[in-house]
Amino acid sequence: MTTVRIYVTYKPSVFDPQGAAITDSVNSLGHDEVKKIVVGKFFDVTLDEDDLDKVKADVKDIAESLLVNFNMETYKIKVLEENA
Amino acid sequence: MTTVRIYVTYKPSVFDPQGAAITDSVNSLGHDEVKKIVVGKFFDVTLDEDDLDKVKADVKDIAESLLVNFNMETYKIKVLEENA
Amino acid sequence: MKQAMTPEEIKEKKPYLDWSLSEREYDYICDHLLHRLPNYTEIGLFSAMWSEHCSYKKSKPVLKLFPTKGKRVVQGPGEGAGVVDIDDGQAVVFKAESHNHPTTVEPYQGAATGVGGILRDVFSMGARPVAILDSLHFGELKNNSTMRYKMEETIKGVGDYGNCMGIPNLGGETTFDPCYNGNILLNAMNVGIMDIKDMEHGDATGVGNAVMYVGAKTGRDGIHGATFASADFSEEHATQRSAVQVGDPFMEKLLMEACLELILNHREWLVGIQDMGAAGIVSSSAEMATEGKSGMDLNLNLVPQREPNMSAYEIMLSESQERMLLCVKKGHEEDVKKIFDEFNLDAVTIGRITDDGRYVLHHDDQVVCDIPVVTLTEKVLEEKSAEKKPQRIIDAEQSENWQPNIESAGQTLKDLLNQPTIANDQFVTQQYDSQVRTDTIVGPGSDSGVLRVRHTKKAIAMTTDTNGRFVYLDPKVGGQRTVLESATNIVASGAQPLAITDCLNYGDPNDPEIFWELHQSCQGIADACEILETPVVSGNVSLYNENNGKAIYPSPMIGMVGLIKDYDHVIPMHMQKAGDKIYLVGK
Amino acid sequence: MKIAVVVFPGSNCDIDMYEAFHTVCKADVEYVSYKEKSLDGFDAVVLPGGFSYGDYLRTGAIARFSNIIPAVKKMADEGKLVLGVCNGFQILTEMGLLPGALKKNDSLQFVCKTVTLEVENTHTPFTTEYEDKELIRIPIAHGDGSYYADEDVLEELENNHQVVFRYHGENPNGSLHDIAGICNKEGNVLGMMPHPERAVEEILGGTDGLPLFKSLLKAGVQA
Ligand SMILES: Nc1ncnc2c1ncn2[C@@H]1O[C@H](COP(=O)(O)OP(=O)(O)O)[C@@H](O)[C@H]1O
Repeated sequence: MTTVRIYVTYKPSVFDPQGAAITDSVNSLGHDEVKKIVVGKFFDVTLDEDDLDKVKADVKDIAESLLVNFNMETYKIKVLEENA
Repeated sequence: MTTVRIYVTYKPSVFDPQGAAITDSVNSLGHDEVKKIVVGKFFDVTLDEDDLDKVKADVKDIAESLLVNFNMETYKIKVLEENA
Repeated sequence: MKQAMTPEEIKEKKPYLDWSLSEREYDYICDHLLHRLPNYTEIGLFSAMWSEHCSYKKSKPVLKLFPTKGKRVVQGPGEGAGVVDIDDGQAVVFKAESHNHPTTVEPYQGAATGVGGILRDVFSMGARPVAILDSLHFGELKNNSTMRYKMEETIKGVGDYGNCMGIPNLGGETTFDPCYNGNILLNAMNVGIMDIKDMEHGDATGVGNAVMYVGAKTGRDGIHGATFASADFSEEHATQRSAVQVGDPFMEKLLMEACLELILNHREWLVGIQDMGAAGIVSSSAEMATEGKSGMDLNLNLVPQREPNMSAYEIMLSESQERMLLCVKKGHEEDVKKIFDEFNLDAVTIGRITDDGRYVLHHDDQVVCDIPVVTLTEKVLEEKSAEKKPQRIIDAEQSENWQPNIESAGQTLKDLLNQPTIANDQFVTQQYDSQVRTDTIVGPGSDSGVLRVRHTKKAIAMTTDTNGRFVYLDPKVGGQRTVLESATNIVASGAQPLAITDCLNYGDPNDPEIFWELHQSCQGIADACEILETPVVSGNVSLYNENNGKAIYPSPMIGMVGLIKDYDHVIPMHMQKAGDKIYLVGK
Repeated sequence: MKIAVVVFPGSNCDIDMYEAFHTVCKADVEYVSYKEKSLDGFDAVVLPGGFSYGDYLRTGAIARFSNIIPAVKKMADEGKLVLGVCNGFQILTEMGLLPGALKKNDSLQFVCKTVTLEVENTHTPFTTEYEDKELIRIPIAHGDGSYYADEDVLEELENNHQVVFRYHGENPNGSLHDIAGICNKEGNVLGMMPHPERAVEEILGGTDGLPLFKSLLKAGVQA
């Protein structure tokens, strides 16, 4: 079993209303030191496969065909040693 | 400037319909090797502060007062060396 | 896994007290009903089924005041929802339900699952849900960011669930008062339409017929939600609470379509159907067996489970959402399963109907429960409640009528319009899809919502009304007035009032003053219903709405439905054109 | 002319679309399940609104792996008419028949109300019955209707007159260029967030959606 974490965020050019709203409310709570908050999703995918090359190929396929919409999003992959 | 990533997930006992639906559709795409997909959110918080202790205290406060719903969610914090 | 307590240990350590079963009730169960000590699973089932939420043991005498019969009533209280004839073989089906405690604790999911639950009550009758209404009562918003957050999440929860299901929201109300600071009220009402010939019942009969479980898998959600709803809600309880119930409207949409497919096109396979609401499997199965005067034998290992190692107690009391229980004619289990397969839903035979009136549960090759089913449902120890007229009302009766001193009527009007309760509630209603299904003639924001009955000239009007402050000041008149307010809302849209549903939201009924308020206000409701010929066809009771010992105002909510024979007669609320005359009628 | 209304798990404006064609326009229309593999015999296909697969993950993201999708693509390629409304528009972008994507509304809230649109292109088979620059009132009801595309894509859309409907006066969701509906280069695939099927009867508040249905049916007769 291997678990891979896929991080998905908006591309930098895309306005993220949620990040903006949260930054506003954090500032209004008095945390002026906060300059920016970026919001993203992650998917921890657990596969019944130990060959890392195969895992990476599988995960890339899953991410690119389903989990990520390249019109507005980008992604990164990380193999989790243990659940972070 | 320091950037801290806050990971938020459902507590394990809480039903996650989204994770279940995504796992189903990944399986039906032919990826039978995928056993489980857990969905989470993350927040990359950038603060104008370099003292790590202060950063951690700030971020803890922000997470607990705003970003995390303790009825259903738990969170972890990680200081990002560089944007992961 | 932790070993469950033995019957002797239960007797000694009294864990049932934490589940809101009293010592008197426990002794009655041992000495008069079972003639032995109940085991851990059994006592868990009793505490859930004997909670106010499931048994109405406190409120039953009050509910008896309501008129429930009428020319048009096809089905009054006692089933999933009330059914009222609207001519041409059609009926309108409706019920309201409260989800106050879950919404107070976890507003988004509490509100969402409140809407989900009331929908199942209606489609399990064989009706297609066509409208949602929501009656929301929050604490004060001023300088209270937590309340603002709770309000936003509650509204989102109502909206997301209904929007995803594709059922328009036609109205409701939103009020703010400090009495709800520690205890939000969420009452959701659902209205459905059906052909009377398709009506289903929640009963289980016929030896050997199958008990089938359909829908979502069972997890450890909301265990003891029913007893939780029946206990005073204080800080202390907040930490004891078990996992939150999470709504899955997509699953419910599939479940609704599958159940309607079964009921409308294959009713000959089906004996009875009931949703799993409060106290999950135990309440639905025990109620169905009781209705059918049958017994039931279930194997809990067959229940679809989301988590490993669940105990019998947890499986039976789980309040996981989007599940239904069916009684299916022997030999048609596979046919039914095929329908649910089409929608990717579980449908599993978990037991059979017997004729000995016993409720028998197997788990891991052991019999974990074997009791007469009526001990759970009909033998509940009734409790007489003490009543006392509150001093504030006695005082008020003796004092002179108060005369407001208005210096500037204009300013008073402005101040009134500034109240969040009176202010425009577009902020709320725009978050709800009010037009999907394209039958909405009048959406939210008017006296009542009006919906066309497709392919006819008929329309139905609907409204919810609550007036906690008025009922607090004079429970009886307040109760009457609430029904009248509903009726005037219905009439103002051009409809004939038909019948009502209600949610009775009160504090702790063990307080004699609160019980008096409950009794008086229900008398008022009953009187008004009698005169207006709008019987009560369904409803729900929510007691123990308290926070740290402080009760909400007595807040009965009335949901009324009316009939318009020709929708060209619908009257809109807004002014039509300049120069029209304005009349004030009444006295 | 025969029209298919595709029903996905979670579709909920399928009935409204069917009734608009069937009861109001007296057209030949049928429901088709997402499980079907063929749309042979149909001249137009409509992907209705709703929450296909609960809109879990992203709106329309899972629906595009349904059996029916290759058949929808085939119809688009053959020049037949493809209309996606609301969730249908989201599916059309996810499957790549239309460029760009639909994000969460800037308000982060679901919004249901009637808005004003300007008809920008009356040369598509869906809009011939409108006047050029006509202002129409059509209901919207969505949580994820904010149209996004990269700068170059937007420029191309504008240059090719692929923006068919634009929000007028008020932009309810943060869509770039106030985009409410776009078509493909050929003009036979239209995606829009507003619901024309909710504006076809006076009793429900207006009929500004009717010309869209009439245009579509007329195009079918001429084809
Ligand atoms: N306040 C009330 N007024 C009228 N009928 C009521 C009231 N409370 C409960 N009932 C009726 O009692 C029956 C049982 O209610 P309940 O146990 O709440 O059903 P469910 O478990 O489906 O919510 C229902 O038919 C309901 O309509």
